[in-house]
Amino acid sequence: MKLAYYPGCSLKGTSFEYEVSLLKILEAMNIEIKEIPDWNCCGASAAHSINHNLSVALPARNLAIAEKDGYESVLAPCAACSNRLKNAAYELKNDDILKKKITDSLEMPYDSEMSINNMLEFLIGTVGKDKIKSMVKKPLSGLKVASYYGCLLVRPPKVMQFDDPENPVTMDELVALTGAEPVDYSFKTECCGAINSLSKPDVVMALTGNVLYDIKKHGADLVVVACPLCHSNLDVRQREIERKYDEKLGLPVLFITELLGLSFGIDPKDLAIDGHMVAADRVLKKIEGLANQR
Amino acid sequence: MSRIGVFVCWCGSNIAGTVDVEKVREEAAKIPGVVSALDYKYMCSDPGQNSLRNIIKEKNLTGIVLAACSPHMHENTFRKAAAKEGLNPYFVEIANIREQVSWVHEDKERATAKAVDLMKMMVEKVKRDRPIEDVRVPLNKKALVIGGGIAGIQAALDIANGGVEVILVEKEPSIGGRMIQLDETFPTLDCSSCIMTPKMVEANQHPNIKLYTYSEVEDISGYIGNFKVKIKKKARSVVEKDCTGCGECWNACPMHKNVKSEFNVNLSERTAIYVPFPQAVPLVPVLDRSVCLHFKKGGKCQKCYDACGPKCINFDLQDEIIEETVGAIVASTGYDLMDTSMYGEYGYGKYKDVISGLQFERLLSASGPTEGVIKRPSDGKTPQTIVFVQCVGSRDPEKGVPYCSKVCCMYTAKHAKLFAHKVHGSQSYVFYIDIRSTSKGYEEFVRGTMEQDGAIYLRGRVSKIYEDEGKLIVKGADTLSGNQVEIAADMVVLATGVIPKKGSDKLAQMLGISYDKYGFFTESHPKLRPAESSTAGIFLAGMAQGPRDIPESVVSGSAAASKILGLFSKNEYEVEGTIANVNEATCVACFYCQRVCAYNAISKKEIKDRSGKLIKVVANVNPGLCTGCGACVNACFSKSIDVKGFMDDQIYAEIKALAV
Amino acid sequence: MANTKTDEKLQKIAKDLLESGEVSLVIGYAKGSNLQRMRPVFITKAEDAGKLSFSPHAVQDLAVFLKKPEVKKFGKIGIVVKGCDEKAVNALIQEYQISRDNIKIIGMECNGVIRQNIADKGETNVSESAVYDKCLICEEHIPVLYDFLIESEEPKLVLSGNVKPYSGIEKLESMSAEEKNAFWAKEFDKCIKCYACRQACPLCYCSRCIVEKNMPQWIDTNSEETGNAQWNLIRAYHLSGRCIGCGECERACPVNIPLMLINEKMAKDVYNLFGYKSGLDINAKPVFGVFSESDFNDFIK
Amino acid sequence: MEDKDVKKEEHKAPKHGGDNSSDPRIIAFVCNWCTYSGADLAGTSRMKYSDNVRVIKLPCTGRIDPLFIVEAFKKGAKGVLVSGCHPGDCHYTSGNYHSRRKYATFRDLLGYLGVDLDRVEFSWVSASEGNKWVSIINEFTDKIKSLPGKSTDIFTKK
Repeated sequence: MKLAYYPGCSLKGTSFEYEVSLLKILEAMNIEIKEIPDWNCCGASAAHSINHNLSVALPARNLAIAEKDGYESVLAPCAACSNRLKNAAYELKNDDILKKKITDSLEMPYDSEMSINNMLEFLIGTVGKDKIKSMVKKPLSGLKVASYYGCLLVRPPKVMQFDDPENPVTMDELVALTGAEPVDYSFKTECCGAINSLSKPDVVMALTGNVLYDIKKHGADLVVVACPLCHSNLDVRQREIERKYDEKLGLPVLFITELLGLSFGIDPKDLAIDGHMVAADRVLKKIEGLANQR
Repeated sequence: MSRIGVFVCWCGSNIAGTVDVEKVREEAAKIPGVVSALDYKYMCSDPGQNSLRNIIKEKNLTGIVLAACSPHMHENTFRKAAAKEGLNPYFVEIANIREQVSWVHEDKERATAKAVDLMKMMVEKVKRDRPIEDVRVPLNKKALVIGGGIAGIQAALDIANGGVEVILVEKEPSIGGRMIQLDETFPTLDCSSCIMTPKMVEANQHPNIKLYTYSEVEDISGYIGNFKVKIKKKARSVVEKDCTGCGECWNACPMHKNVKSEFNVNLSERTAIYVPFPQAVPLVPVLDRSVCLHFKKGGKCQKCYDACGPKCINFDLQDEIIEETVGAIVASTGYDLMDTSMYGEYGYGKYKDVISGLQFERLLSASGPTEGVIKRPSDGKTPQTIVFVQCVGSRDPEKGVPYCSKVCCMYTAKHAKLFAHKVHGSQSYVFYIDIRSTSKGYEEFVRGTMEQDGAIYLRGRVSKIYEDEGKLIVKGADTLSGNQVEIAADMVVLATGVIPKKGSDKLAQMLGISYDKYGFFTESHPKLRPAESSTAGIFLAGMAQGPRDIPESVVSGSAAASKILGLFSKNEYEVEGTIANVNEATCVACFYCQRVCAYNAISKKEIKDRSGKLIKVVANVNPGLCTGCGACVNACFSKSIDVKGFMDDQIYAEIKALAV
Repeated sequence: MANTKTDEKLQKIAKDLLESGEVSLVIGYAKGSNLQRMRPVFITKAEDAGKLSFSPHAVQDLAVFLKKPEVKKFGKIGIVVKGCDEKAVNALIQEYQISRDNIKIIGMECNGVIRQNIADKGETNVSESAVYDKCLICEEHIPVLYDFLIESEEPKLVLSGNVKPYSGIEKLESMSAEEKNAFWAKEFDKCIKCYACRQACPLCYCSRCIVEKNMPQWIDTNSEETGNAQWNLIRAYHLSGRCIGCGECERACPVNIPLMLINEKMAKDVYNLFGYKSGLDINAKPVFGVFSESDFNDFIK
Repeated sequence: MEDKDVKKEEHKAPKHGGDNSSDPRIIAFVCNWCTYSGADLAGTSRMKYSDNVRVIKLPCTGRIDPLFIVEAFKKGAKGVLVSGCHPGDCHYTSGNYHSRRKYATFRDLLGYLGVDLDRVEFSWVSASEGNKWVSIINEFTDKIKSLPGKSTDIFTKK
């Protein structure tokens, strides 16, 4: 399996837990990935609202490097990164004039149809359910887990070509593999407010609050995500939201890789679970308790 | 040797003003084989036709050329005139020197030269004309109607009342189709079963109608006048002629849970032996073997048999194949509703109280699962607030279909109205894109729903429906006020788009009729031949053609019927003789002709010697289906197929006549 | 040179087929009197299977025999085919000329066949410069369909890319109408209307060719310039979208008209227009038996 | 030299059906239902157009064999037009679709063998497009007249 790995900025910074846990479970599963050398920012959030060519050129450069190195598919764990990479690939495929412009400016050819995988696609498609299931050493049965998808993984559906955009289930399926119980709720794909986090925190708190309270209402013990931006809104803003709406949430927000890691029996510390704002101690205890019951 | 007569028409000054008609005549007389050349002021007039007929007789002509107006004008006139003198009407060719010469050119010398050319072409063509006899196809005066909804029933009744035998085939255990599932019908609010049931009974009792319910058309071959039909009568496990419809059997059936009623769109349960609804026609139950304990658990349970008075239940009945020969067919297979599960944001299937329009019809119906009391499927409570969402799937090229389903605006208005009538103090909201209410009384009806019955119409789409504390929260846009709205509803009714009945594409392939990309059968001509399919002898009716309401379905049923009665008013069906013809000696059976034929007119024919040994396979043209378009000729490498009236050697002769 | 292992395998298959009665005829290659030429052989008895052989000199497309009535009467037939020839078998099945049930395909992995003129000079090794152009563009070294496959013991064909197959096509495409006209006028002028191109073609199976139809006279039968051009055009037209590129017509032409330049050009254009390649799938509908509403329309006003 | 020829033509009454480019013979193969009717409409509307064209009527473009084009050239036509119903309008539902495939291929072949593709024209003209018929004929005639005097197709005797 020749798979290029595009970490993107978040995984090297604010969401280091995502990368740490990803590498950990890959190591456990004996799967090798290779970081794209000299990768650059995908341009997420900002580029496409300012300069269209730039928004294609930035991801295209990463794809071109991967292509040059002989890769046919790329793993981009960050939902925003995978979204931008997919968008660029889509535009290059469907617009020959743009492709010429971009490859000229990059001074690199890009011809192939690189297959770009977000984290969920990678786990379900490339790794496969059977493999994951076989890795589960510590089933999380009894744990109720809400999967939060956000917008970037599934939208726009024509470009993402991933799951049902209105009712995605891939992450729930992964949750079920760990033995935990997926919790159905109403705001799986509702926007968390994304980058308004810094400019309009009120908007973010309202939107993220909607999501979190709905999850709480449906009785989940924790939330899993596959997007650094979602994670930071749900995790970092949680305290503030609790204060603003005067109602306790206490919902740890984990990356899907962390949840898998836990079920694989990996030490939570190795998965960097202690790196989150909302402490997962209670959940971890519950997991231990469940394991001891058995 | 050819004896050709050439007649040059002046058309008053229409031709003679620009073309030197005498010169054309003179040139015609010089052509070998032309024995008579004449010019006359108006060839189409009685004296003109008479002189034409006289010369045919006098000179014993073998072919005539008229240098005159377009063949689309008077070809038939002159063919008839020639036929009266015993000349094969296809030995008449027209050189169009009016529309193609005198009316479009000004230089007389050049126009005349062109007229001479066109005349010469036709002389060369007519020399190579072979006699063509129109093909007469005998007609089996019996019709098959596929689909027993309102359109099919109407067609069957009209045909039967015209004195012609009809076979009506229905897939379901009862006829009635979609209409019998409806409650009251817009815009007059007469109850569907009240107006439908008598028609169903009439169809069942009509001496000219043979009814096959719980049956499907398995195979169709042949052509207009002579279709061979195989009908599979599925094993009903009940002997129809003995059954009294008393109901003892289904009352005795232990399987009264778990099996969802198709008729009530999953809102209630039925037994394994069942009639789909109390007014079913015929009132004979069907035993659903896929759920019956007798079949699933080794024949022990026979409670229905024990309960049956006339002992007409027979577990050993088998599927039966019935073969019929009919002369014409009506395809009226109706429609299905789109699967709305692709609208994940609306939660259909996830939230019990998000239902389809057809389900709401059943809730409204006095014979429905709630006996006409509107109750929520989740908890049986009567809803106080209902949100109706129109265009779910329709007019949505991204996720659904781009076309308008035509009936949803009206039935939604009806639903909101009936809801207001049945639940006092209730409130309904309708999300719509446009309101399409274009038939008689429709606009007034919708207005009434808004103004008298207080339904609030919101122009915009719904983005999401989710459950919150027992309420369905409907988020949508009101584009007229420019606001986002959220409505907490007790129930949501989705006006789902209509699509062709599942399997109608397969039926179309079996029938050899064309269908559009959605699967709706296409008309022979969308405006001028709306009742005919692309294949002779097969007619269309009802929603199988495209979205339409009840009156339109009835009209289309009657239209198909009148076409069939018209067809059957003669003993033979006449087809123009200009059809394809195979040279069996040189055909190598590559069947490219068959591939390009749009009419299924080409089949394989085995040529055998006297002992029955296969010598070769060749293409064979079915004269009842061939339209003479000539696509097959073009496809044939060895030129072993040709179309009469436009033979290759004729075209070559025309080209040669133009040689410079 | 013929490889004994390959030949043994081939002979065994043919012997078994004939012995079991699965086929009553095997068409294959046998060594010719001249070692650099293989000739077709028709085996009807299992004991004769030993005559069968295969080598890079097995140039002829044996599928051509499948259209012959004297071969057809055998009913079930086994045939030895290279990848290119096998496509002809597929096309014949697609066009109902033979039934898949009646044919056993003995597929030979082939790394190229040596041009006859070079072979006659003693060349026995497959190389870029020795093989036919069709071998250089071959994508079916292993036949796409077979009942038996005999893998090649020969070394793989190594392509440097220096030899450009069918380079004449691009050259012609870049010419003006007059230049093209002059080129082909000169070529067709040589034509003697012997119809060897037709006889050698596995897909020219009409029992009466259009050239033999005289009402109307589609093609001038005398060998003069307009009739020659007409014949060559109609032959190419009838094979457009059907030709599988075996090159037998060109090989058969006694006056060396470069017919493959026409055939390959048409195959290329049909592929560009309709995405269809002939002879790759027995279940595919031939390109001129179907249409798409969105077919190329730009040339029509 | 060219100039002289043209002048001579002007003095003389045009020789009809002449085989040089000043009075080229154009043969149009048209379908009965759309283009033939469209040409009729041009006539009933008394539109004027070039008189070089001769129309041969066939039931459908599906019946218009590409080989007719060759025969027309062989018999001295300087331009050949094939015209029928617009896609989707075929009276026989699909004749024009099948032919379009063949024409696209055949046209390539003609061009490759050295026929000046300016001499072959394809069009869709509906029964209501009398004006389109007129402009197609006029433009095509003008185009043929503008081509070099000598024909360059391989189907004419030199």
